[in-house]
Amino acid sequence: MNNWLNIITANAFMPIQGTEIAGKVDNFYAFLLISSLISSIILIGGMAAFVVQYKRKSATDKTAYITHNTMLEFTWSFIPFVIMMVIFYWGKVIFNELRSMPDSASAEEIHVVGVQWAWNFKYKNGIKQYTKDNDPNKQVMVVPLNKPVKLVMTSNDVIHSFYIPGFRNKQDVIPGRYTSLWFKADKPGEYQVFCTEYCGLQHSQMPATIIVKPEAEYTAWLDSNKPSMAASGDGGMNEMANKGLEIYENKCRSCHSIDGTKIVGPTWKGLYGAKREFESGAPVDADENYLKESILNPAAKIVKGYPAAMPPYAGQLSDDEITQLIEYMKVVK
Amino acid sequence: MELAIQYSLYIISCVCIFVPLFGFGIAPPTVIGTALSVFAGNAYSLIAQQGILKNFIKDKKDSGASGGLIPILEETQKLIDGIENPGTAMKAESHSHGHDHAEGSHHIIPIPVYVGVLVVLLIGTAITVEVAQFDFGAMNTVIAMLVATVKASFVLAFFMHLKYDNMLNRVIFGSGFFFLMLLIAFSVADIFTRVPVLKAF
Amino acid sequence: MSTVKTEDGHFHHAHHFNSLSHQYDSAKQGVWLFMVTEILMFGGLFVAYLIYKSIYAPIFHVGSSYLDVKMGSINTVVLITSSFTMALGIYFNQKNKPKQAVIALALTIVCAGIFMVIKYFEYTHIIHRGLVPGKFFNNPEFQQKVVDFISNMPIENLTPTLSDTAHMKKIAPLYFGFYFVMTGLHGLHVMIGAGLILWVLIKTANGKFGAEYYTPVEGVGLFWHIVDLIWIYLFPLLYLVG
Amino acid sequence: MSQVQSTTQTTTGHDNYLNHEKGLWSWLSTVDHKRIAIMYLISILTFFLVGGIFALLVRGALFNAKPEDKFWSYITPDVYNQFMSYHGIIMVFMVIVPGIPAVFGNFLLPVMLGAKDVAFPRLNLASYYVYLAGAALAVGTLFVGKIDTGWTFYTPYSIKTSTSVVMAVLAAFTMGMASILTGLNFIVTTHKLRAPGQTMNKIPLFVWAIYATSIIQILATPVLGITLLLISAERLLGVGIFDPNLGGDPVLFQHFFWFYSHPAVYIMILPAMGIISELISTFSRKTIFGYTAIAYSSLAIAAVSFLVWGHHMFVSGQSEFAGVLFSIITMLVGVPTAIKLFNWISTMYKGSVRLDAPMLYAIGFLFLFTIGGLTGVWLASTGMDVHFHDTYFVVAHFHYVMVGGVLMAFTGGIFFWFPKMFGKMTSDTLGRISWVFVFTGFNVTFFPQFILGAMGMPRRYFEYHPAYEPLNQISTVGSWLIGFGFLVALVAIIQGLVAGEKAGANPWGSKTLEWQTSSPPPHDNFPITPTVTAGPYEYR
Repeated sequence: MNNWLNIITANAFMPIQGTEIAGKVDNFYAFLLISSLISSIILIGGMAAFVVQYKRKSATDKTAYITHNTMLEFTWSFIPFVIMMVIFYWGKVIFNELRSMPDSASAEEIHVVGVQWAWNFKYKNGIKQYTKDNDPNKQVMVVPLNKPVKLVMTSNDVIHSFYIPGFRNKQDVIPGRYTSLWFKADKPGEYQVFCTEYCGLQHSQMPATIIVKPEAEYTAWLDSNKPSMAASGDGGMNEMANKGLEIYENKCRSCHSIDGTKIVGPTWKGLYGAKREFESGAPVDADENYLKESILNPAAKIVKGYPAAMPPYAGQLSDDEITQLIEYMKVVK
Repeated sequence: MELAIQYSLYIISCVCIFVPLFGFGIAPPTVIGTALSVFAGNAYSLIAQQGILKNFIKDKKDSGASGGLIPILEETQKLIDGIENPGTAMKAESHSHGHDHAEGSHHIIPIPVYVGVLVVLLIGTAITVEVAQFDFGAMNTVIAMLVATVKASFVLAFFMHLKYDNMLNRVIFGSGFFFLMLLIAFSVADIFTRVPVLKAF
Repeated sequence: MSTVKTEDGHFHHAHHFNSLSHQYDSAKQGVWLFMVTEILMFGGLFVAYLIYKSIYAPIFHVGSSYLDVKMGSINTVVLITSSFTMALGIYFNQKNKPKQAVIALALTIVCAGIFMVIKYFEYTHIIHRGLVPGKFFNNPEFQQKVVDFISNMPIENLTPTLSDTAHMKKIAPLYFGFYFVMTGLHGLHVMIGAGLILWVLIKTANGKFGAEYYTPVEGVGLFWHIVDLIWIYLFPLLYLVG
Repeated sequence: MSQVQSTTQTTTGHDNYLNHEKGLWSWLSTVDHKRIAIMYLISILTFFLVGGIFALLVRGALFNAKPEDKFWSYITPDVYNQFMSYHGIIMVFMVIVPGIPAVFGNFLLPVMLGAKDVAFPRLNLASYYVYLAGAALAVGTLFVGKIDTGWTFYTPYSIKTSTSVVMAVLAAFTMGMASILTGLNFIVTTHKLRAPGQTMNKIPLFVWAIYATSIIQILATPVLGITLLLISAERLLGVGIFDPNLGGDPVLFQHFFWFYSHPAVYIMILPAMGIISELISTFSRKTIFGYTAIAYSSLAIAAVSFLVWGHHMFVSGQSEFAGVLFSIITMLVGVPTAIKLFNWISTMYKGSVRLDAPMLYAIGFLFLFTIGGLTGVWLASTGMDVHFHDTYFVVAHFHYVMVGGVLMAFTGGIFFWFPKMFGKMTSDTLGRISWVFVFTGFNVTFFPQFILGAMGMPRRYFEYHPAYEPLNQISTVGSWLIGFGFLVALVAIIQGLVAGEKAGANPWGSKTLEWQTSSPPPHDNFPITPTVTAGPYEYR
């Protein structure tokens, strides 16, 4: 039981640390462990001491008549209060870090779909099912080392929860909605994934593995496992972008170019991630939210130097189609 | 009364703690206003319930001091007594079972008052229906809810005799609405910070 | 509370109370506490309504246009009147006039009956048009109207959820989910209330109550007024606002 | 000086509530709060036995990691999920929530206040039968379709599963109704039926605790009621309020559910705290330290408990803002809880402590509740909870509070008030033996689960990673010790009923009002209505 000694190194019983944040969580855990130990020694020790020292000696023992002591009571309300505020703040800092998503330009984005009872991982280049030892129950997610990975998660049926003990991170996966989770693994290796929201019969049989590989190996893996269908597309375009291209051909082509020329609306070349300036209002970076808004409701922000000519596509394009369009915009460079 | 105050004091102190927290999203004047009124109410109940002022006057008088502020303070105390009087019967009664206390006023409201309330309610209904024909945008909901609240308070005050009932029953009923507000406030604090909300259409 | 009227026409309070008015006060406090639970129970529904209405307002707007405001208004008037007659029922009991009290209580039950009959016609009308919650919903016209309404909305007010036509069509029945649950639960309360009023009516007719002791009438009255109170909020929310 | 002077000597022979009337019907139709309490005691002990058997089966199934190694092949994942759900539903809705208020509250509240009965005796009996009806519905699902949602009924799983969820939620609804009626009764009794001189700051702390509990019951249970009704409506009609397929939001369900179920945690623990206040004061023969602080911290806990429910949902997809908001308010609950712990321990300072079986249970409570409370702070902190949420750490934490807290207090309470209830003493030796087994067994069972949670083992797992096997086996062995301990306690109770020696009016030398009447109390509790002149803990 090596674990017992780890109390000193402050990660007693915790799984291996796969990320930098995991280390921070473990430091916090150590603080909680030690402060709780001290508190329980005070409380339980005090109790034990009084039980022994003031044992009843005769049936007619006289006891002290102490009703209260305001100063003492104030002290032991105030000190726990301060400690708890510290714990709250420390926890909040870690929580914010766990939940503040990396910007999508630098992060690797992987879609996760929970179903009863398996995890499906979808990569941008079309890899859908990757399993270990050809066992359909052993889903594997391969991620790059030292690069932020953002998981966009949803469920097809009931609530699941995506839990990676090694990364100290967890997020419920909810049907009808997208939730997200991110991590930046800093040690290569295999990490276990659990479902932690009760989801029925085989709740406990939803294992998956995350394999962290150095970036070069990761890219090689991506290439070697790319479905053949995506290879027939042009260049490095992914499957979703291919669908986006179709929509572009049908609906957008007449006003937006992809080679930098100005037609009616701005070109899409290099659009994604670029800074946009408007007729009114502060400039923003062209990210997913801006693009989606501009498709659904173009009048909200009019790019400087262009007419407000575009009709709203609200009600004409589904969420999926908009995502595909945006994926396509990302590859038009 | 004693109990009602104690109960509300503890809720109030909790409110004092969470109002500033929750106030990130609400306009600062609301927060300050609520906090001030809570403190004022708190101070008032302390003075009225624990007789701080009364004791103070008594102390001063015992020590022979008169003049100065004392007459003004005495006037204030009389005013407070006047407000607190409806509660005193109950306060005494909650201490003991005695037969001699006036328990529960069987206040009988005359029929004309009931008829008046009925007329008010019918008019209120007519107003709600009429107003709904016009389009005030989001204000429609607000107007409808305001009229409904006026109607409801008439029903509460007269049909349900709450106007003549003791303080405790009013606090009990008020607490129902208070905790409903908490349910709304905190559910909304979550949902409106993650789902886009429609402000008008 | 086992209060009984003895041979000589006096009322006796239960053994653990000191006096009739002590018992009356306690009973009333109990009823008020119960009213709090009623408020909170319906309150849960109102919270859900508020939240969904602020997210999917068009559904609620179009949905309310499918209800008959006339029937709703008549029902409101009927229920308010019944509240009035209930208050009279208590008044006559306080005044020791059992005959008038019985008439007032009977009128209340009649009003409850009218309310339920109108409700029945409303329900059948709506159900015939296929405007039923979720599983059984069958009215494409309503779904189309919701979508049309959204496409006529000013662009700057749209949210991504609303722009998703297929999604909005799918969730359009939500309004009728709320309509049936809220009015259904309320209707259940009306029926329970009518039953309770019948009970106190019979007791009044048998001379079990008088100016000294009429606690059950008062309690049932409070319950009935709460039913009225909830309807006062339900009516504009479901029929008028949107 | 006791609370009242001289009412004991007027004990009238053998006439007490047990032999006041005879025959089964006189029990079933009784409106005497004491008899209703005894009937509740019998039903709750029965359900506790059933729930305990399910717990042992669940633990037994977890002895081995892989399904092929499980020693009893009858337990498949399907059956395991049902057992887990029944353990939760029975223990929460049928044992711990009604437990202390319905048994000890019913028996003692009027006596401690010096009243003849609760305010609405017939309503009290009705609420017992409503409870029984709800329990019958819940047990009925065992024979009609079973239930496998866990006690939380989370949507959309509870909408999709093929088990008889409607019946189960109606059962919980019915039992909630009983709980409302009991709470209502207690509030009015506390307000209106106090004996002359018994002011609000002279009532025993147990009454304060029950009073605070009743407030929560009144305010929180209706929201659970409507939530459960909406689940049935969802299943029968598909109204779509909680079903994401029809536009609903499952997270809103969690909000509604925890608006009740978090305060419900305090419905469970507050009365237990009340019992502990009585036990510690009596067995230290010393005035309770900080009466006002303990009394008002009960109310403070009750009020704040309504503002913290979102800490069950830090990773559920609620917004980050809401998570942080709920976290900081949750920390505030820790303060009144800490106040209580400190006050109980200081009560023993310079006292005269005697470790009879009830006091041993109280000491056990303090020990286990300290651990449960401190780990609660860990879980209230957002950053830590992301790792611990829905792992065995949570399981261990709430068992430390619910079993280590509530059931220890409940058992201690039974040994303490047994002489008052039945006029006979239980065997102290048997009581102590049972404590040793329950206490050690408890720690053996649940302490390893903290470690399992830290290692990342998720809860509600039938099949788990082999690395967790040794600790799970320790845990299972511990569960047998607890089971044995409670059996010994049951033997002690039966032995006391059959062959216990006769108890005097006040065998423990306590000062509260219930000990000033004879044991068992007469039908009307006191021969003459007592006049209270002093506080409840005047040991001088």
